[in-house]
This record gives sequence, C-alpha cells and structure tokens, in this order.
Amino acid sequence: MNSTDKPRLSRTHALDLLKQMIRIRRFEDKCAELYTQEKIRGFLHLYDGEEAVAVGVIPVLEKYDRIVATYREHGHALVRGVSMRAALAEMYGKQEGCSHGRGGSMHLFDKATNFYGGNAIVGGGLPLAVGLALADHMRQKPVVTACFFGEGAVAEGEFHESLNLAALWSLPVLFVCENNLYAMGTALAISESETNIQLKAASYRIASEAVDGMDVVAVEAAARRAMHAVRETGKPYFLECRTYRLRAHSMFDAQLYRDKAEVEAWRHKEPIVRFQGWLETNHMAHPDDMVRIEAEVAAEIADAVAFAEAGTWEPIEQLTRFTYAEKAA
Amino acid sequence: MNSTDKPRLSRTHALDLLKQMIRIRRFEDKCAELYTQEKIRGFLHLYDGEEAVAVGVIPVLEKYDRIVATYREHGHALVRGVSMRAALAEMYGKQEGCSHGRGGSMHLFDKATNFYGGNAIVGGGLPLAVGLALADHMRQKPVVTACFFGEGAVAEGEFHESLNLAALWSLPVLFVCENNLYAMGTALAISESETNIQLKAASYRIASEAVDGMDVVAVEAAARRAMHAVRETGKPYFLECRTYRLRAHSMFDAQLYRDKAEVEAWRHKEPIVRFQGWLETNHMAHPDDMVRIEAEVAAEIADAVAFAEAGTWEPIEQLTRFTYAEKAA
Amino acid sequence: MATEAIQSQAVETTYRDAVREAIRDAMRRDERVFLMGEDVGRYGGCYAVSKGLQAEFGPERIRDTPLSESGFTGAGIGAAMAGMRPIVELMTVNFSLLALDQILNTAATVRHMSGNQFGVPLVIRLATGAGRQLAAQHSHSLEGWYAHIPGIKVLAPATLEDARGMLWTALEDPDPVLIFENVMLYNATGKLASNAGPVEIDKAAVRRPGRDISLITYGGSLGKTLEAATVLATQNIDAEVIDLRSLRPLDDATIIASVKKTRRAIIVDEGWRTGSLAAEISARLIEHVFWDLDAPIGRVCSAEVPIPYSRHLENAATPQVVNIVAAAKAAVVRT
Amino acid sequence: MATEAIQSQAVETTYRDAVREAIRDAMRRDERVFLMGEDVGRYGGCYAVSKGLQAEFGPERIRDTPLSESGFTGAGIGAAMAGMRPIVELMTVNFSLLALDQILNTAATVRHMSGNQFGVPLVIRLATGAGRQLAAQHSHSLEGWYAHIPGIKVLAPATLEDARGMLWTALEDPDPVLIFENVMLYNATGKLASNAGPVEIDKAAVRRPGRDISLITYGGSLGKTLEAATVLATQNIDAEVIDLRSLRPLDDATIIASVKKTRRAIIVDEGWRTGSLAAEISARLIEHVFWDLDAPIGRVCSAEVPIPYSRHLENAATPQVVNIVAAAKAAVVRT
Ligand SMILES: Cc1ncc(C[n+]2csc(CCOP(=O)(O)OP(=O)(O)O)c2C)c(N)n1
Ligand SMILES: Cc1ncc(C[n+]2csc(CCOP(=O)(O)OP(=O)(O)O)c2C)c(N)n1
Ligand SMILES: [Mg+2]
Ligand SMILES: [Mg+2]
Repeated sequence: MNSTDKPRLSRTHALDLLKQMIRIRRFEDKCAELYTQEKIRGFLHLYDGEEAVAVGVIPVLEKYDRIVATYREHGHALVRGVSMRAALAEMYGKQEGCSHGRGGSMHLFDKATNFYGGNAIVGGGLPLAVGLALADHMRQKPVVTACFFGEGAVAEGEFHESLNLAALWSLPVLFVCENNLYAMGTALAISESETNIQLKAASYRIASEAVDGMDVVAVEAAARRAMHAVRETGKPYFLECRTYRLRAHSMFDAQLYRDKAEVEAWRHKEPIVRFQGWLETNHMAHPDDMVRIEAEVAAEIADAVAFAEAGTWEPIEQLTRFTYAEKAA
Repeated sequence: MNSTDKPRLSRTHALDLLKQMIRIRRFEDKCAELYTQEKIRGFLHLYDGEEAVAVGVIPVLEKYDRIVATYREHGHALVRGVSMRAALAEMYGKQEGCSHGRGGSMHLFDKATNFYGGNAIVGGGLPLAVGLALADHMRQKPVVTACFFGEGAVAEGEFHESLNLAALWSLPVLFVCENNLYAMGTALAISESETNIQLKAASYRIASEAVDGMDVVAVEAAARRAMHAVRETGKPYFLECRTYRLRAHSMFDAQLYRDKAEVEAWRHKEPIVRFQGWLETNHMAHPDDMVRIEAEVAAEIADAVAFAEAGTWEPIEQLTRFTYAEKAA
Repeated sequence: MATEAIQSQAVETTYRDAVREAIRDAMRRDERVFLMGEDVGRYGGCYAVSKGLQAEFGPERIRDTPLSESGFTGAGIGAAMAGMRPIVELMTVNFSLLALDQILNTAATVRHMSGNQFGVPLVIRLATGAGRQLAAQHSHSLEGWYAHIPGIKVLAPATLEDARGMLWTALEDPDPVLIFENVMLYNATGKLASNAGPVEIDKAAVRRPGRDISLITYGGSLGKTLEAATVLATQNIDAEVIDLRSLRPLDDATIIASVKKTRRAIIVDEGWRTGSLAAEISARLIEHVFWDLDAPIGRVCSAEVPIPYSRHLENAATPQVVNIVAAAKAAVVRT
Repeated sequence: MATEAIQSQAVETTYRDAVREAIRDAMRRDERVFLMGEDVGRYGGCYAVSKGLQAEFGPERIRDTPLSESGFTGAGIGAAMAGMRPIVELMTVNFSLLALDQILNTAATVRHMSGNQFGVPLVIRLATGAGRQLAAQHSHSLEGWYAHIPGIKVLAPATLEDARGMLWTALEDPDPVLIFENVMLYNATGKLASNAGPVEIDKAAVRRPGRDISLITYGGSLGKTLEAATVLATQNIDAEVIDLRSLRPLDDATIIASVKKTRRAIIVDEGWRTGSLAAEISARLIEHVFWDLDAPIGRVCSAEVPIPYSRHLENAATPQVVNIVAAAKAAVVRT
C-alpha cells in the first residue's frame, strides 16, 4: 500500500463524503415524490442504497477525466458537478434541463463536466467508454474514462467485447461494476453461471478488485488504488462494488422477486446511516454538522424544484432539432 | 483415466481415422481445382491442416447427437456422413446438393445426420447450439450438441452470451474451438488480450481441455473424455484444439499476414503425414493399405464429381421457394 | 372472429390479460411451448404480461434469461429447430437490435439455406411504440422496418381478440413470427368473448366500413384512426378504417378492394416516415390502383427525429388524431 | 465534379483504388482520422481496399480489430465523441447487424438525447450487395433499410469520382455517415482526374438526361440502369437516369424535377422489394407529383427471398438490365 492507497480522511473530507451521499438520497426522495405528482414522467431509476459507489469513486477522478453512466445516473451526475437545477429541469422535460429536456431521467448529459450520459441500453455504454479512452490513448492524453454499469450488463456480449478491446489495446478505462445483486427482478445467480463478477476480469488479463460498495471509505480507497493503476499503466482496471438497491428497480416494480426481510437486512448496511454513525462515534460528525448538511441539502433541493418549475417548454416548432447538427449559417 | 479415455487404437480404427483425413484432404484439393475451373463459386474455405479435429471429434458422437459447424465445414460434413456426392453437388449449386443448391460451400446442411449446417456468420452458430441443447435438456433427451467454431469467434459477444447460457442452464453442449491461430489475417495476439483460449471457459465455470489438434489420436482421446463428461453431467464442456490452417483463408487470400517459413514449419506437424508415418513405423499401415485408401478415396471423388456434373439446375420459376414453408395443400 | 366474439358471452378484460391468457392457453395446449426472456418469470414481465405464469408452469417453461438478447434469441431459434415451440420475449423492440443478426441472418434464412430441411417455428414477442415518455432509446416503432425481411412474418395485434388469438396461430406457423404489442395498448380494456380463441393471421380487417376514404393502419394507431373516423363523420366524410393485422405478408386484396372503392387513402403508421411501412403500402397502391385514385395517397407517420422525452414533443413527433383528420380532409377536398 | 474531372488530366483507375486513395488522402489531411475494422491492416482489407495503408500509417491508425462488431463500432462512436474522426470499416453490411444497436441506439441518438452537447462525427464504411454467389448470409443490400434511421446519413458512391470524393466530405460532417460500397464495383475501371478530390454529398446526379422516363437508382445498379437506358434508346425511349448518391437525406428536388419533366418513373433498387427505398421514393413522388404522372411508378427490386447461392437463381433474384428495360417499356406503353 503506497500513500495513494490511504484515504485522507480529514474531518472536512469525511463530512463532504457524507453530505454528497445525503444530497443524492434527499434529491431522489424528492424525485420519487415529484414522480407521483407526475412532474417527472417516463422511467425513474433510483440509486437508494448505492450512493457510496458514485460518491466513493467520482471525486477521485480529475476534471478532465470522462464518465459514462447508465439510466440510474442521478447520483453520478450530482457528484460529478452537474447542477441539481439542470438535472431536475431535465427530468421535468424543460429546455433548461442538462439535456435540453430531450433526454429525461435516463439521459443526463453534461459536456462541461465530461459527463457522457445516461445510457438506457444495458451494456451500451461500455463500447462508448472504450472509444473515449481510445481517443485519449491515440493522442497520448493522460485522461481516464470511468464507466459505470450494473452486474446485469455482464451477461451482454458488449461487456465481453469491450473488456477485451480495452485490455488488448491497453486503454485507460476504469470499469466500475455496480453489483446490486439484481437486474430488474433477476438475481445474479439467475443471470451468471459464475457469480463472482470480479473473476471475469482475469480472462481478459485485466487487474481487478472487489470492494464493499456500502462503505464509502472503502470504495474511495479502492477507487484511488484503481485510478493510480490506470494512470501508471495506461491499462484498464475492473472495480466491482458490492452494493444493494433498497428501492424498486423503477417506479413500476412490485418487487415480487425478493422478500422484505432481505431488503430489511440490507437496510442495516445502508451506506449513509452506517457512515454517519461511524463518524459520530469517532466524533468527526457532530449534531450541528448534521443539521447544517440537511439544511444545505434541503435548500439546494428547494432551489432546484423552483428552477425546474420555472423552466420552459421547448417550442413544438423546434421538434426535429438536434437530429442533425444545425448547418453553420 | 477410465476406459472411455483410452483410444481403442485397433489397426482398423487407426486406418479408418487416417482414411477420413485423407478423404477430406483429397476432396478439398479437388474442390480447389474445381474452383479455378469456376465449377464452384462464391467463397471456398479449406480445412487443409485441420482435418484431425473433425476426424478426432465427430466419430465419437452418436448418430442422434447434433452438430453445428462454420463456413469451413466440408470436413465435418464428410466425417459425419453427409455424402460426398451431395456435398459437391451443393458446391456446384445443383438441386441435387445437400442444401438443394441454395447454400453452397458455406451452408452444407443435412437433416438425416443432424448436421445443422455451415454458418457464415462468425459466432452465429453458438447460440443456435445452445438452443438445440436446451430443447434436448427440456425433454430430458440424452443428446449432445457439438458446436465447432474458430478462435476468432471468441471475440464475439455471442461467444460470451452462449457459454454463459450453456453453463447457467447446464446444457449438454460440446464447444469445440478450432484454434488455428488466425482469423482471416488476424493473428490470435491481435484479437485476444488473453491468448490462452482455454482459460476463458473458467469464467463461466465450464470444464475445459486444450489438445494438440494436429494429433488425431490425442483429439479423439480428448473428445472421448469431453463427451463422457457432458453425458455424465449434462453440463457443457470446452475443448480447444490447437491447429493450423495450411492454406489461404479463402480463395481470395494473398496471405500477406504470415510468412512462408511459419507455414512450412507447421507443414511438418501436418496431421496426415504425421499419423501415417507413425502408423507405418508401428507397422499398422502397410504400403498396400495406403494404395487401397488412396484408390477408394479417388474413386469416391470421381463419383462425386460425375454426380455433381450430372446434377441439374433448379428451375428459375422456383426462385422464391423455401423462403417460407409451402402450405400443405 | 371479432364479431362472433361479441355475440358469445363477453367478459371485461384488458389487452395485457388477453396476451397472458393466450400464453397460458398455448402452454396448456402444447408442452413444447415455453416462454423465455428477461424478467418474464419472477418479475412477472416488464409490463406484467406474464405475471403469475411461472407459479403455474415453473421456471423451466417460464424461463428468466440473463441480459443476452442475441444469445437467448439464438437459443430460441435452435430450440425451435429441434422441435420445441419457443416464445421468446424480447422485452421491447428497442433491445431487439442486439438480436437482429440472429433474426435476419439465422431465423429468416435457415429454411432457405438448408434447402427446406430445417425450419424455425419460433414466435418472438416484442413491446413496441412510443407514448410513455421513455425517450430516444426506448420508444422505437420498428415493426414496419422488420416487415422488410423475407423469411419472417410480422403481426401487430390491435384488438383484444387479436391479442388473445394471434399467438396460437403464430405458434402453429412453421416459420418465425414476430408479434409486436404496442405498449400503449396493454391497459386497454374491453369485452372479450369468454370462449375467445385462435384467430387467422392472414387477413386485414375492415374495422369501420366507409365510402369516402380508406384509412389504413395497425396496432397502436388503430384507436386513434377510429377516433379520427368519428371526427370525420361529423364532417360528412365517411372513412373506412383498415387494420392491417399482419404487416408481413400484407393482405393486398383487402387493401386494394377498399381503395378501389373509396378512391382515396391515408396510411397511418407510427414508424419514422422515411422508409416506413406506409411508404410500401403507398407504392403498392400506386402499382395496383393508380388509375382508380382521385387523390394522392397520404401518410401520417412519426417525425424524423429520435423520440424526445418531454410529453409535448413526444406527442408532436407521433401521429395524433388531428393529424389523421387533417390528412384525410386534405385528400378529400383536394379534388 | 464528374464533368470537371473528365476535363482535367485523367488516369486509369479502379473503384477499389479510388476508395483507397480517399482513405489515404483523409489520413494525410487530418491526423484525427484513423481506420479501424476487421483485417483492414495486415490482411489489406477483405476486398483489398486498404492494402498497403498499414505500412504507410502504422497499426495504430490502420487498426486491425477482433471480431467484435458491436464493440469496435461503439469504440468508433466514443472516439468520435472525444474528437477523433474514425473511419470504422464493418467489412460487409451483413455483419453490421451485430453493431446495429450501437448505430441506431447510440450513434443516431446521442446528439438528440444530449440536447446537442455531443455529436458523433463518425464514418462507417460497409461493402454491400449480391452478385458474388455468397448466398443468404453474405449478400444483403440493406443500405435502403438503413436510410430509415433519423440521425445518420447514408451514401452510396456509384462512380469513381464519388468513391474518391465522398469520404472526406463525410468525415467533415458533424454527424454519423454510412458509406455503402457495392461489392460488384470494386473492380470497376475508368478514368479519374489526377486531381480528383472531395465532392458534395447532398445532391443526386443526372447521369443521363432524357425526356421519356426517369430511371432512379444508386450504387451497384447504376451501371445496369445506364445499360438499360442504352437499350431503351434503340427502341426510341429516351430515359433519364438519376443516381441518388445520398440515400438519406434524399434529394427530392432533383428527383421531382426529373419526374415532372418525364411524367414517368421506375426505381431500381437492389434491396428486397417490400419496404425498399424504392417504396419511399415512389410514395414521395405520389405526394409531390401525383397530378403530373402519366403512368404508375414502377419498381425493380430484389425478389423476396434470401439470396440463393447458385448463379442463375442469384441473377433471377436481383435486378437485371432486362427487368429494367421491361419495366420502363411497360410504363411508357401503358398509356
Ligand atoms: C439491452 C437492454 N435489455 C434490457 C433492458 C431493460 N432493462 C433496463 S434496466 C435492466 C436491468 C439492468 O440491471 P443491472 O445492469 O444490474 O443494473 P441495475 O438496474 O441493477 O442498476 C433491464 C433488463 C435494457 N434497458 N437494455
Ligand atoms: C460476424 C462476422 N464478421 C466477419 C466475418 C468475415 N469473416 C469470415 S471468416 C472470418 C475469420 C474467422 O476466423 P476464425 O473464427 O478463427 O475461423 P477460421 O476461419 O480461422 O476457421 C471473418 C472475419 C463473418 N463471416 N462474420
Ligand atoms: Mg443490478
Ligand atoms: Mg481461426
């Protein structure tokens, strides 16, 4: 273990990690509420229980690094610095949204933060990440592309093709598998003959690590090791984060495939309560810290809602815009 | 090693293995000649150098087992018992061909021998094999499906999806990878980050073995072990046969990607000469055996050519037949 | 069938339940039939179509698959070639693109390539269509596009009778049949004969007879088109509404007979306009009834844009009643 | 462009060499350009198009890929989004089905889904077409089918000038462009201006002016269609031959102007008839010039069958000069 492996767990940093997780959680609770009010439509996939993954990994990246995410990407967008205003306005379908209202919850994009979006095709983001990294590799840029995907994507042919290409061409991709044990209602054991996902990296000669995805500090430490390896070697790295989705897959899911007891058991390992408790017992988080964090987050959310509400609908005359680039006049 | 592992190498059996290899070689030499005469058109992929694989594996299968092959399948068809007449007539495009002249060299099919054909999409046959085995599994039939494919197919997503499905559902598929080191002009190292193909089976929890594909006895022994395992467990098995393509990929290949020396080196390991020499030194093949074999093969080929030449063209009025089943009148 | 149904004792049901009943019925009739796809079992189907079926038929016959569209579609093809009668559910047409090689290069070609030795009696079910604000990757209407492929058949059940009746007939077909279920229809309710069963899948249906113009459509657009016909009636335009039912093959006879009578036609199709099935029908009409036409054939299709998320733009991108009415009026007044 | 070319000093060349020259030229003009695909490097390209290029530009920029169509097509999309100008060679359209999800769900949608923040300046080259007796899985003509997809552009170079000139223009396009090269054209020889360079890709070209009927075609069928026009001339039918060049978007203006003049049209398209690009053009003509037509619009397309191996059946399945002549005569005599 060299220095880059040790989490610099200063109090400020710790509180920041905690705040980011709380920020995602409260934001998505609000989104769920807004969904029932039909302010948000389409599919809405919440990250509830998995916050430690995005919060542990993304701050380790540099501004110039790139991120590819899935349709369950609100948390990733927020941690990366996509404004909550633009993200929520997008879910409202307003043209002030980060994707101009064209994408919705599953397609948050933000060029300013190199956020290459929400992809709603499972596994579809992996080849894209390989290509982003290929471009950087060919231009010898020290840029890393972090690619997030669920364990369900591991069964897709594109997973296989992408890992092989990244390793074969030695491309700087950090593959982050968010293993929450279910793909919609399909448990890992019903999807994979080998349920130890991390092992799969070996057949592509890709270095890998599996980490407790409910422990933000552990995730951050693993992410540091991973990013260090990618930057040192220019080669891909595979990070499996073992986590759990506490809510339904989407707002349409009756959760017939798992029993409440299982969900309850996981609730106890829930990343926010767990980390907060640990910080409190170690006197790194005080009650007033919590009050401040909750207040700041609540204010940011209120502001985002106001912004989204005030947002405008794109004129119907512009319907076919963005199908092709507008000709430079 | 139990009895099923030991090749029963009686003289008759040995000579039969040798004859089958010679039969394929001479037949394909004739095909190449007929191609230059434009009797055979389209793509023609020869098996020259790889004969020990089909000859070692296919006789181990039962009549009721199923076979899925690639566009390089002349040898597999002949060993399986597809008549040389029907195979050659097919390459001529005559309606007496085993696929009624619709398929050509890349699409030899034969229901009578459960030969599910030549597939010209690399990797395309693997899901098919999984499905054939699924049908047998669901009906508890003791049938095994042998699926042949080249090492180039390993990079395809369908390889990954198929191996996982076969293992996950525990289906009786014998995956036979014909690793001839090249996919057209692409050497294995340019195609795979992990060039030890056999290792890949492990990440699906599939039992596997790699064998010298130039040694027909070794291939047969390995095939016996493999088939025994599949029948015992009902699970898939992965057999990598390490071999080499001595001729061009197809008749259009200038072979810019490998030097003659390499090909020459492999010619010395060539399965027919090697096995024949071994049989001769061990007094299992005598000069008159060879004379007989060559004579029988030559006669069969001459007969097949006559048959194909005498074959007829399907009337153009029947063009759209076989697009859909004909309605039973 | 539909009419019979209405005569016999009818029960209130939904399109979703009708599809489920069709699957259950097929599973009971023939043990070679099984359903396989993502989340068809424990989850109950992403649109709850197969809910409860795994409990009745078990995990082998209501088979949950990994996310391997090409793999399990190919497996369905192989199982069909080996004598089973698989129903592969590709969840939605959007994901079927991952399986297109297996569908076009194998399912559609095996009978031909093998000189008729092997066939692929496979049924593939796919949800299709826009309207749920699922944006650019989840709102495709590609059924008309699939109808380009020789070797497969393409069905689009628009009614409860067809949702209930097409599956079994498709399963009895010796060749691959794709059944597209429009996502906006699953909650559609209506009366279905308690004894509703298999229906033929070769003919288009005249859902509303009329004299002045033929409105030709299918699947998710049938309802909108019938609505449009009602509006047109109030303006003394008597529209005939044709439900294609089968997109491949097309029932030319019914289409031609209708247009020969009305001398005008509009085709309503949720696919993107360019290269739409509507274009094919228009071209065929020109080839067959050119001299009988009193007006150009019109098309009401989706705009040439990936479907946007926001509701107002999604609606603007897809055929609506007003567009159909406008197109029909234009065709009628034009002469 | 073509005409200019003929004026300047011309050298004998082949379509294959023209494509190679276009790639070499692009690689020299812009270091962001690279070619990636199966066997483009060491093998020299399955149709020898890229022969020699790896020696000149090295294995990084003339990049051999594994058999991973979806993977490397997606990689091309990503590289394009990150500022490169990749040319992805999908060897043949037959294998592109494995990459269709990346093409339709990503390349064609990213600009839209991202509200115009990201674009995909990617060029995909594909060999297309029948005629080499490669049978049902290797003889597809799907360029017209691809033209259904909003968000991409589709080109079909039929001449040496276009084979040489379209690539660079496509690379400068901010959106994904698919270039379909007909396999029967690679050996085509002719004179090409020594200074031949980029050509515009927006307009259809009138390859032969005529008064009596418009023969509309593209790519591999242009030669056959011009031949047919010559035959027709001997029978006093003066055919105008239009080369679409761009299949998406279609140059309606040129097509409409021609048919308004000739009042008759036949579309020649190697795609399967149902749902062919020919159907789209027919439908558009009806929408725009219905009242100017003196005869129904005819289509000469491929038969609705997977392409058979045997030569006589393959020929019978695909458009031939005699079919074009017959269709044209039928349209002219019909009135
Ligand atoms: C190619 C494809 N197939 C199916 C779907 C439907 N679908 C959406 S999410 C999902 C489950 C994905 O599970 P996983 O990859 O584990 O991610 P998670 O939702 O658990 O975060 C499925 C099947 C899809 N979007 N894309
Ligand atoms: C999906 C697909 N991509 C590309 C091709 C073109 N192609 C035909 S054979 C071949 C090489 C396959 O190599 P391998 O799998 O090792 O089999 P081998 O020819 O060596 O027996 C390629 C690239 C194809 N037929 N299918
Ligand atoms: Mg998951
Ligand atoms: Mg090989």
